[in-house]
Amino acid sequence: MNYTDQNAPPGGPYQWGMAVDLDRCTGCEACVVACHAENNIRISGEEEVAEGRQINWIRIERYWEGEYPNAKLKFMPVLCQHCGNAPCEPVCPVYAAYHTPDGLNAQVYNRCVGVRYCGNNCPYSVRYFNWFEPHWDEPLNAQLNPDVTVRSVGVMEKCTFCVQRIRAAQQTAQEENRRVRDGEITPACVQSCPTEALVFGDRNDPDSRVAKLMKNDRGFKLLGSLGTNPAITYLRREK
Amino acid sequence: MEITQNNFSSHEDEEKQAWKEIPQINHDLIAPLQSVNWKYLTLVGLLSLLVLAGAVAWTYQIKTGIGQTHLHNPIFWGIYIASFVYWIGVSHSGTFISGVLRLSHAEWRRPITRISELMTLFSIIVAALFIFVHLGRVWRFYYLIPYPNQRQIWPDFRSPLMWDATAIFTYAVSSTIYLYLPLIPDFALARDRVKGWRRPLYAILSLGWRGSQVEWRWLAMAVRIISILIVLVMVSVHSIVGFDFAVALVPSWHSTVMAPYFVIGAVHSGVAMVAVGLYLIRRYYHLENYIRPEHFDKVGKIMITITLSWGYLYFVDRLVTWYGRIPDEMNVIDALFYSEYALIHWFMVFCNFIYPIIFLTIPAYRTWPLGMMIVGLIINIGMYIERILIIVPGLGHPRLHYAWTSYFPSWVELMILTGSFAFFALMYILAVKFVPVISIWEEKEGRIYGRK
Amino acid sequence: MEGNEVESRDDTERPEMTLFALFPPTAPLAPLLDSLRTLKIPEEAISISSTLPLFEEPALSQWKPIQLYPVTLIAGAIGILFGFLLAGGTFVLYPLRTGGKAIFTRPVVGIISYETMMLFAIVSTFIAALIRVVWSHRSRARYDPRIDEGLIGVTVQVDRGDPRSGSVQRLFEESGAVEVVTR
Amino acid sequence: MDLKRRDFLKVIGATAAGSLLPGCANVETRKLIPYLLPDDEIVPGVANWYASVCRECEAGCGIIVRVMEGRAKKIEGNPTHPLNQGKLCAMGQASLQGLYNPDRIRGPLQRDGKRGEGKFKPISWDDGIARWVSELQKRPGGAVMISRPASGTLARLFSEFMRGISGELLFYHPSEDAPVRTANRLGFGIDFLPEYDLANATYLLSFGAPFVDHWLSPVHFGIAYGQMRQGRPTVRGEFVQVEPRLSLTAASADQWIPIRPGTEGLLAVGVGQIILSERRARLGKGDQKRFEDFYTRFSLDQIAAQTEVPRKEMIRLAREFSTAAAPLAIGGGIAAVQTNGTDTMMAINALNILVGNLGQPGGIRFFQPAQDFSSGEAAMVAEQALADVRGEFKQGSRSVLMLYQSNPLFTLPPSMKFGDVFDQAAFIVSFSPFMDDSTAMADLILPDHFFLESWGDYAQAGITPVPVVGLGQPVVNPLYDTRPVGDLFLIAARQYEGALKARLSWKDFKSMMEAQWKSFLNRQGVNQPFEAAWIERLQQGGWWGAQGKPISVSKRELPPSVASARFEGDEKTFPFYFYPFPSMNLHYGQGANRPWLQELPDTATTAVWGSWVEINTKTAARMGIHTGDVVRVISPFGQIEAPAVIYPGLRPDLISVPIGQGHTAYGRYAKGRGVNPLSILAPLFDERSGSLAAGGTRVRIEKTGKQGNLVLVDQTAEGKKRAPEGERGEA
Repeated sequence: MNYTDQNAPPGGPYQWGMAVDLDRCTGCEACVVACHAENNIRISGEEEVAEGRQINWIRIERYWEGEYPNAKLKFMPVLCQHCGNAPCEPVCPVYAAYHTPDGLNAQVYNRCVGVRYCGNNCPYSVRYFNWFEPHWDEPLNAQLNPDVTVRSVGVMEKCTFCVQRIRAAQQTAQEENRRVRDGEITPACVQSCPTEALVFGDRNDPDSRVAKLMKNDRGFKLLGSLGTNPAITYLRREK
Repeated sequence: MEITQNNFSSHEDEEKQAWKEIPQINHDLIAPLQSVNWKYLTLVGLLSLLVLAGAVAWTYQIKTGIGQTHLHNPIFWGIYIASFVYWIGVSHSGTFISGVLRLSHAEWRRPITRISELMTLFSIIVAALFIFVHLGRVWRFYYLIPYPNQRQIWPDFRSPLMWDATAIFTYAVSSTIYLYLPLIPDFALARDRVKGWRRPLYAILSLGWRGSQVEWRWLAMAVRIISILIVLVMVSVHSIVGFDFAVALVPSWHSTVMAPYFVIGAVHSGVAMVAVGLYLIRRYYHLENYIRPEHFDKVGKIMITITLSWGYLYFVDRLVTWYGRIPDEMNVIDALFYSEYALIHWFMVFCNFIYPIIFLTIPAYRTWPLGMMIVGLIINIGMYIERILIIVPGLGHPRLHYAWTSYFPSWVELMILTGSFAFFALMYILAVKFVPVISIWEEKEGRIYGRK
Repeated sequence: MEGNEVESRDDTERPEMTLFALFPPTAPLAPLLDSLRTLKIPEEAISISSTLPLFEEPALSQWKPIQLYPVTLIAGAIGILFGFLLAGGTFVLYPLRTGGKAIFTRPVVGIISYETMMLFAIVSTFIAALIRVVWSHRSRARYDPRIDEGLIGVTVQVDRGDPRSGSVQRLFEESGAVEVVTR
Repeated sequence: MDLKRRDFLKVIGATAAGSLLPGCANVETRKLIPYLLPDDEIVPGVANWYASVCRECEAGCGIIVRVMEGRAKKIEGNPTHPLNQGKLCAMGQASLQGLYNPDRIRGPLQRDGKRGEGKFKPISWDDGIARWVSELQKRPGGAVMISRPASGTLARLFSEFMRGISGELLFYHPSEDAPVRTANRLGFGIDFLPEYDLANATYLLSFGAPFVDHWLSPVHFGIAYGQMRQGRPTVRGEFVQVEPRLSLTAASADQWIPIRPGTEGLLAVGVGQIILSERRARLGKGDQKRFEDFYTRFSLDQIAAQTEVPRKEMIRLAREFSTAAAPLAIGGGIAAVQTNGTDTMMAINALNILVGNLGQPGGIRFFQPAQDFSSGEAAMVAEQALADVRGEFKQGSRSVLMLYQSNPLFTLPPSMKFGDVFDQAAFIVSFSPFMDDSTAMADLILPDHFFLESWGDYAQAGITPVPVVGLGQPVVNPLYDTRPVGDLFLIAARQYEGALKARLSWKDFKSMMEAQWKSFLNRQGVNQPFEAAWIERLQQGGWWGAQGKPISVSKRELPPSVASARFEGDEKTFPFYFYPFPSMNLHYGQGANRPWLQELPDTATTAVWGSWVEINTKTAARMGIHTGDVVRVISPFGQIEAPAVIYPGLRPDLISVPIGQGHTAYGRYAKGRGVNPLSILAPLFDERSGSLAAGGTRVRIEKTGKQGNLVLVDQTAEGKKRAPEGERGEA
């Protein structure tokens, strides 16, 4: 293990990544609800949302351009970019945020003490904090996904690329001792996206859909100038 | 030997005079420890109530969740961190005034050092408190302490917060030491003159001080060394607090000038706070012959220098941003200068720069104690606002504008805030009943040798 | 109350006797000290108490310079080492990757070491000084509350039956002691 | 998502055993003995996937449900289902919160106190059913059943039952699609929907069709849209959206043409005329003449004046459209909900005829849906029909109202006075699983299972290129003391004196379904023992055949007339057009009791948990209205108050408000939240489809001076900032 080189590769067999094709995204937000359902994301309620505390691991940002009659409305799904050089990770004093060998920007809930520095330092503002203990009116809680922790008050949370699905698939692959096939893993958002604007896969595998899309000349990294080296590549909308 | 010989002969009469004053000095400076009147008690009671209110608010916040604040994504830091930074700043009073002035053998420091050293200690305590108030899961605070444990958790020293922790621990310990050392002879003095429950305490704390020349020499040597070190610590501590912001990617935080700017800002509020303290103590313990206008004058002069350097660094910081026109940075600048925060921002500039510069440059004003206290208050108000204005606008204008937002503290936050100020004041006025607020032996030393 | 305890102690058993004199602050101490030296009283047998440091310079010519800096320096060095282990060593124990930072980062080690250096230096300087203050000449120095009123106390220690004791006492009185106590 | 056969074999057993569990319908006992009688299929920690059909909207997507320890955890699209190919919309995903909704009706209830007071007391199932049957018995032929459009076996059951008691069955659900269907029927003489082949189109000209928001099957067209844009290596389909309000769909378009409301048909005609005159039409000999006669009746300049689309713009559209390799014109949304809705849709279809894309890839293609799968004969009706029902109740020829998951009190404007029906009806029974606005008025509530708890099938009528019959099965044991509506009707049939017994003799709905499927599969020539075939169908989530040839359309009708729509309210006092649009999340309010959907930001405004009024930027500036100010929207028929949102993508003379909020009942999340824009509409209809002309009411707006609690996720409330660095002007 290389202790002194900050650019040393994480070294996992896989490097998970995503491509977001803005030319396909219609802003239908199926991904948002899919994420809520899969990841036990709390229901904030009107008051908390008014406080600005809604939790959407993936959100559809919209930008108005121009004025009537030339007004244009543009969408951009924004989720944790799982940066290679994640600004949020090193500022955590308790290793709650760290980088997994397969390139995931992991958040360890039970380590978190809630200093919230990571939230400040995330240029994409995709880290969300649990200001109160989450609550579901009975029997809504019957729907909660047993594979995913319910985050308690005072901890930071964020998109995990549906790590529970990744690990499950890796396990099966291991049992059948093979590599995970392309498309075998689909995070909830990717799975639900009707237009297939979201594509998930292994960047290490040159034949994977995501790897190919990342080479697309419409591709760009969100806030690329910051050098955070995101695992997500966006594809420009053509008009 | 000759030297002493000489000055014995040279100022024979003054010398004699000075020595005659010594019992008087003892009496005057011990007096505050004894006089307890109803005014004092009501003040204590009042402050205790405020502190209690703050404590209740904090308990409520812990029980129900940090959501009792008005913080929200992406403004994850609010007035708790602002207060933390502010109090750390105030704590620079002691170390700066007494440390630097001791090193530079400034005679006029003598009546001021103790007052400011006490401030240092208490403001550090309050500052440290805010770290805990801020935590989302304060009941897990020990995760931050590096000690081997079965949880296999170890703090990550790459986080500026750990630098903070280390620095502040060092700072707290050393300024306690720095406060205590010169206190030993005074405790010895009090030992013989104060009756009642305090006596045994003094006896222990004075370590059987005899005032033999050897003791004096060790003391002097220790103080000299530690004065040097503590100034170095002081600079590092607030630089590191500055790093907390400077190393982050948040627009308007990521600036090289942050560290020195924070140090100066800290000293700014610190010295200003000393001016306030000086006035109050002088006023209520009738120490007019000890804390004299000349002292205010000197403090005032220092404040001018600090104000100028503060203004300079502030200007430098804003100038480069403004000229560079990096859009994300500009959004914050615009918010500060022209829109949401304009009013409060320019008020802050007035408090921290314009008012002090205008009035402190008038010699007559500097020798007017009340005026000096006012300027001290104004600067502190300004500096507190400035802390908030460093934190909030930057966080409120992240690079993805979709998440733009603003923030105003909730009643819980405000109660805890008032509580903290009350707590500081309370600790101070209680301390005044136990610690001679003016270093008696240094005062005497000044009287005897000060003229040199 | 320390001072009193010392006095209340029954000194007659002790092999040596202490002569303690209180002088007005302006009394010329220098000649007194000289004459004490002529009596061959060893430096460490003499101790002068006062309510404020009397002399900028060593008043008794043979006073050794005091050694505190070495303590500071050594402690500081240990502090650096400690800081290095704390910030540098634990990365080896917890090799967790965080984005954009090496597992062993030099600047961080620098910062932490700096702080621990200061911590160790200051604390040990303090402790060292305290020890010296507590143990310095404690047996000999005599205390009297009036010292804090400005009087200067001079304590001289000689063996019982030492012929010089008389002359010391005489010296005291000649140099204008307001009070002389012998035990 | 790869489906493991193994899982499905489990599934079947599970459902069988599950439905046999004693007292499984009773919460207490289930709590009491969770695993004393365990489903041996239920392995803790192991997920089973159950295939079923989504019934949240009328599209009928295939779904698979992830179930652990007998609880539904996640819903995803059924990857093998031809309609939604493994994808699912927000609403479908949120159906879990319908299943586990805390405000579900947990057992049969009867009215306590006056009607509409909303006071109910429990009643036993036997008494409840007995009472319902006796009411029917008392008033032969007096019953009207308003049901959400059922399909397949349930539809057949309903229609046979209602025929048996000589009552009237109306399949009604609020939507903007009735004119689209009618236009197809009248224009092409085909009464199911075509496949609009967006996927292979190279130029999509849409007149307000909100196919991303809620049109027909948003998921299906979402998939197609993705294909159209980036699915083909070289071609990227062009897309122009013509509509007065920039909808979510228009946001994805390359060009948005803010046309004057109600004149979309005219624009279509104008474009058509240019195509003809420029000799670019691809028409059969028979048609040529007919079309020329039709199109020459119109003057381009008048059209330009009325539509406010400049002449050269029309010419450009016409050329782009007619020269494209695979042009496709679709219509719907605001263009459909006008007094001339059907004509407009026909005029749009005419464009497709002109460019001859019928039956072509990338055009309009009609495929034969599953034949001889009986869905009874009741057809979908629109608002007009309900107005007639009101008449019948008035003159007393009808007196019993049966409601099945239909909420007319909410979805019909009060100006239609449909409330009278609820006052005049002698007896009202509702089978809704939720206490919606209309159910709250009922005398008797016999709550149905939620669809995830019950059996059902769904015969696709069009849209997909292959015939599809979806098959739904219970994925979890019933949570409460509810009963599948199918069983209820069969029981009622047994108790009802008359011929009904004989015709509906199945012991329960499941066996009726099995019977129906048995004959269906036989006719499909499935040579396989029914049990095996049945299980296979359940695993697959339904039956779908191979893709046939597109039906050749012989009839090519043109609209008899095309004029701009009529509007209620004169321009002086009511200067604004008004468009209440179905919200993407809540549709016509069905979604309002699902927290996920309430909290899902409306993409364009980022508003959550409430209603808002959209106002054009300049208009707002002129009237001094800022985002968050409460404005009063006044029509000749009423007024509503809601906070304003400045909306750049809106004609200055148009005000729009989302439908879905403003419920007077429907549970804690929906009740008393926001306003219902339908409540101020005029009783104005599109004569030919009978659907409500929701866009036909004019309004004026006033400031109230109040500040509303408008909750926007984008707190800057404008989103007019620069798009983020790296993709400025590109996103």
